[in-house]
Amino acid sequence: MRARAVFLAGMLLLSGMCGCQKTPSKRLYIYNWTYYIPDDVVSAFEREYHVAVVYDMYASNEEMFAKLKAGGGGYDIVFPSGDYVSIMIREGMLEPIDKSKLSNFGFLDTAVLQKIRFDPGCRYCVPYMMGAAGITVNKENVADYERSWSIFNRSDLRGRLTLLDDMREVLGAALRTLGYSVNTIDEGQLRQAKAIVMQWRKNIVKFDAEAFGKGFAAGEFWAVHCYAENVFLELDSTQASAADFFIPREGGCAYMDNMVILKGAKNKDVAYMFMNYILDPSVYARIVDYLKLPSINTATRAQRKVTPRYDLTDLANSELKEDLGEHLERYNEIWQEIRIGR
Amino acid sequence: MRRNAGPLYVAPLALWLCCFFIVPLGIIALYSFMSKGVYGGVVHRFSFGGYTALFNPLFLTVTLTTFLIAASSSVITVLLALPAAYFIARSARKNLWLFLVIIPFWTNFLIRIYAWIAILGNNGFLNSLLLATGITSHHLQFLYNKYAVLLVTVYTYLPFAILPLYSTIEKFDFSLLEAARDLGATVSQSIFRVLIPSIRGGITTAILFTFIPAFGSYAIPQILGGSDSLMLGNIIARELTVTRNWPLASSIAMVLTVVTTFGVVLFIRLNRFQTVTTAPEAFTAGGVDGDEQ
Amino acid sequence: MNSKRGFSSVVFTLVVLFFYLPLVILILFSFNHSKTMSWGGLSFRWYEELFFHSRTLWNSVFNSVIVALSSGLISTIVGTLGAVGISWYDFRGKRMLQVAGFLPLILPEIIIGVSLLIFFAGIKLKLSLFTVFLAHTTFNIPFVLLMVTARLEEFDFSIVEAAYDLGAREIDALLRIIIPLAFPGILSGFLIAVTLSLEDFVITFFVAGPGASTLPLHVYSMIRFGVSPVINALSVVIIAATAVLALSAGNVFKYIVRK
Amino acid sequence: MKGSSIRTEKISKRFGSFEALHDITISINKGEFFSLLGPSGCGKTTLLRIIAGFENPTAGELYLDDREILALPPNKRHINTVFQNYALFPHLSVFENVAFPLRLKKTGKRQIQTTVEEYLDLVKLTAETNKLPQQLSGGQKQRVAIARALINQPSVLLLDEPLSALDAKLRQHMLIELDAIHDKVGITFIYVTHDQQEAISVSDRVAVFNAGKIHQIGTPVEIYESPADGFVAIFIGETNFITGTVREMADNGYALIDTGPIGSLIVNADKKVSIGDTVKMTVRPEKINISAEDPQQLAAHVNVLRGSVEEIIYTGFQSKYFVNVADTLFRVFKQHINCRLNEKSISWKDRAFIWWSADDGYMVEVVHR
Repeated sequence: MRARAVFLAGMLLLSGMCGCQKTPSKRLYIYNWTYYIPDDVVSAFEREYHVAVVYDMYASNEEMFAKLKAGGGGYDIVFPSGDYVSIMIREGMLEPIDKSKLSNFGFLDTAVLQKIRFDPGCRYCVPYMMGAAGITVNKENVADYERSWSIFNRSDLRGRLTLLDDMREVLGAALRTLGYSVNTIDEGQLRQAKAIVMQWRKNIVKFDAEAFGKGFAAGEFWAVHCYAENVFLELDSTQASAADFFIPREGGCAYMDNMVILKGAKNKDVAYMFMNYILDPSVYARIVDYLKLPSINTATRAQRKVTPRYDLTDLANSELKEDLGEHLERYNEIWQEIRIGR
Repeated sequence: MRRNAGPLYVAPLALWLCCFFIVPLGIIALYSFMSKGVYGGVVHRFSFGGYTALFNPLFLTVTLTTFLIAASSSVITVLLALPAAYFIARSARKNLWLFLVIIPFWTNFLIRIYAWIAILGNNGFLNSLLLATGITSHHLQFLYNKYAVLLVTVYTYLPFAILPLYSTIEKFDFSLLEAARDLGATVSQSIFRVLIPSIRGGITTAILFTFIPAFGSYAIPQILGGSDSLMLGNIIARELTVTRNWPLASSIAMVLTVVTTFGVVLFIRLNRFQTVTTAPEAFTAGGVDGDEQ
Repeated sequence: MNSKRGFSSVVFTLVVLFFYLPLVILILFSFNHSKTMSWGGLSFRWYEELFFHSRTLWNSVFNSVIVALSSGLISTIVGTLGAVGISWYDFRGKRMLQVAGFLPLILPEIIIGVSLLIFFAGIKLKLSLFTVFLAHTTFNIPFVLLMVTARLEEFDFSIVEAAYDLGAREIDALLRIIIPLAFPGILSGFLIAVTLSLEDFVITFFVAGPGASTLPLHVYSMIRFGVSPVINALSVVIIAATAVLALSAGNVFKYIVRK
Repeated sequence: MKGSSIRTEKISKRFGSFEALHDITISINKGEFFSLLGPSGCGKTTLLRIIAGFENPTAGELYLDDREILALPPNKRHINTVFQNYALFPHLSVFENVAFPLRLKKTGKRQIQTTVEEYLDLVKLTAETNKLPQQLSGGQKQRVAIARALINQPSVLLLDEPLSALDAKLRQHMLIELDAIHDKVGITFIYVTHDQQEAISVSDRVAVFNAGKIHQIGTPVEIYESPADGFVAIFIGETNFITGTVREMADNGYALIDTGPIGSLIVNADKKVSIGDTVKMTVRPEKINISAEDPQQLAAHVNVLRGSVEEIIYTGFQSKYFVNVADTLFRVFKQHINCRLNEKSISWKDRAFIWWSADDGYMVEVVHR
């Protein structure tokens, strides 16, 4: 009896401890890529606007899309890449953006905005970040290397390489190696790309879109196909100086990630406040400095203190992903074959 | 006469299971015969696509891998669990040992997986140990392959094998072993011909408790596996949450369900057959014949 | 006999080492100053971070506790009543119900997760902490059913008949006889349900909605994307809490074992 | 009389295709100690459960003091049961077990205390008040069950094989106490047992059951001394059966039976027979005399047979002889009384004479020609 009382008391204590946090009345539900906004930016927003932000993370567009489609709604803001913006528009999942509520929208680089083909004129999206996946190499373990996708052909690095578990990124890299478009639907080109990936697959440990940063930090992996920020956030300063990130010269998939408001969002006003806050040059500067990514906010470029790991000009050979509609199924099939190893 | 309160008692249970177990399973069964939408999900058009895709050699490969990993891990688990359970059952301090076995498993399952990353990782405990003792000169890779998956699967399900084995061994009448020895059996004969057959039920349970979860494993191969250890669970999750091919995910799930259920039924049948054939003739007629009492 | 004891004690020792080695390593590294797994000196920084800078983590603990207690409670009620009905009464469809109550125990949990996810999507129920609760209750019920049935089977139905005979109404029999009798089974069913619920990852992974992260989900995301070994410190706290609970709840445990 | 009468009217019970009870009509008097006796599976427990309210009959009526009570649930009938396995509540102390019915009725604390003590005193259990059932011996559990069943002051007490779990000595003892309790409380007892000793030693009347039917209802003496049929005869104690044809009807109610190799026997014609009928007659072993020498000077209507002793079993208070008469084995029980000093002792394989009075033989089955 006594022991049971202790048990229950412990439970109550625990729940009491957590339950006593005061929660502001306004809430904002955000579903974002992992480590895409520094925690202090979110908490500064919460303090400034008296809002409680609920923040969940995903590792790929597909994961996000599947979760939303499976009833994981309830989010206000999501950060899809361009190809998924057009899918989500087509599926009627997005709320049109009222730019009059975004006084900071004008800071966005018009040259970048003009490249947007997935939602011309940004009727449904607010561009957040532009960049590309690349390769981070551990210079201590890999002395000399070419800044090219061909690093995945090196059998001397077998078991120390990872590719993203993301079919568009990986097939895109292979397609660019061959000089084709990352949005190709040509069967022959895709077959050639598959052959290249199968070649790479022999040398890699796994397809990984989640733990490559940790693995790299642990010295497990020596060259990883990655988003730079995910890796470098795992490293301490000495490790970071021994790591080199590059976008392979052949180019690959570039991405444009965007903030969108989901249809039926309950906290639209707060969502606009948040998006406008993010577009604020000084806030945006903190974000790009933290991520060391290029800025698409013109006013920020002068304010930022850290040089980015690469510039928008480095994306010259890269292409923005586009929605492929029903042809995506072919990519899925090829990807399935690659994953299982046939 | 009292009215039968049975339906009243089981109504909440029946309702709950129906809503959240039977119907969802039914939906999966239904979806497995439909087709995929362009952006995933399901469109209500009949198709065998989910099943024909399964006969793709790709899936056969994965199914085979899954089966091999699950089967070998359950065999290893039971082989380890048998002597351990025997030791506990024969010890004077059973409760202490049981406690010792159970406690680590009250910590979170994922944290235990994580702990293995800390051991097997590149800069992990094992590598440091090997380097420090000079056994190897460079970091060895232990993670991200099927052996890592196997090891942690065994680690995770070992207690689930020890506990049922312990409870059957504990009920075993050990004087039978002495009787067998008395009748001329060697130690190993008495163990394999008397002890093992008597604790068959426990062994069955132990195998089921390890094989089934291992067969449907998701988290362990996801975290510790490499490209050689993709399992059915990962494929389902992938088809469901990435490719959004619901009919395919459903048909794999159906196959998993049918195979598991069939396996369990078969196992239980075999076991029951054994107990029936060894059951004593319990039935004796009442003494109505007026003979000596 | 002796050689067998010797062999089994060696295996048992190895098994215990196997069980505890990972935990010892975690405890060790939780005091490591360095961010990586190489030793960088003694430090409590990860504990500091855990207790003072991990709001989302504690939020997930809170979610876990809420789900565990509520699903434990509901599954215990539903499972106990069901067990009484199944062990002591006859009715149409009893066999089917028994099978349906047993099946979730043997099916891989990913099946339950997948089917519930598709089901919730089908009935347009938004994923949330509530769907997690529904899912947890579903997989907990069979365990409670099993524990309580096992307990009830030790008794003869005549005990309940005796209660009716002595003037008890159905409710009297339930409250005064059946529940007190089955209590050890009910309690262990409840404890198992709470434990399983706190522990579950796979099913929760499929059915959790926004802001409904439970501790295992949070740990999973920490393993995948975590930037700090706070997870080590968290593990140690969990291990310590478990040990304390286990030791102080030793009586409860004995009570369950004895039943 | 505090008790009530119980009457069953053509009660039948089917479980699927199995007929457990067939047209049972019994009338039990107020205050009577009535036994239902029969082998296991004969339906006696089913009848008891119908009376208690745990089962519904397929057909028939049940009256308690001329009131139809089949529609009443068990807790509404003034009938309580002592279960075969006692059915004590394992989580409640002896006191609480006995107090249970009173607690349900929300009886006052003081009242409960005194009433429970009174009933515990009745069953001589005042020393065990605070023990749990598992701490009690079989006999003590039995007493708790009885006290608990009686505390509601039922008008009928049903006892379902209450002594079957006790050892032989204790059973004797409890039987005597049951009888004493019955005398003290004065209510109707319906006692189910498969043990004929128990049934005939305490009952006012006994109903002998087999295969769902009643074979005989009567006082213990009636069913033992004049069994209605072969089943009753053999179920109530050991017996010898001899089959033969009626050869002639003697005067004053005797018949002469031709039994083939054994010869002619004279028997009490307690059933209506005529010449040529086939008759199965019975005579109990203890009613047969045995001696090594030809008995002289016998009264009229005595059958004397000659055979050889095949087997002798010494059981202490008597010896059992198995005597072969023309290939029919007779059981003969004989007390060891040394008052006939000059009697020659009988041993194995000896030739011996057996004889019995025609009044000790009964016809149990008659097949009319």
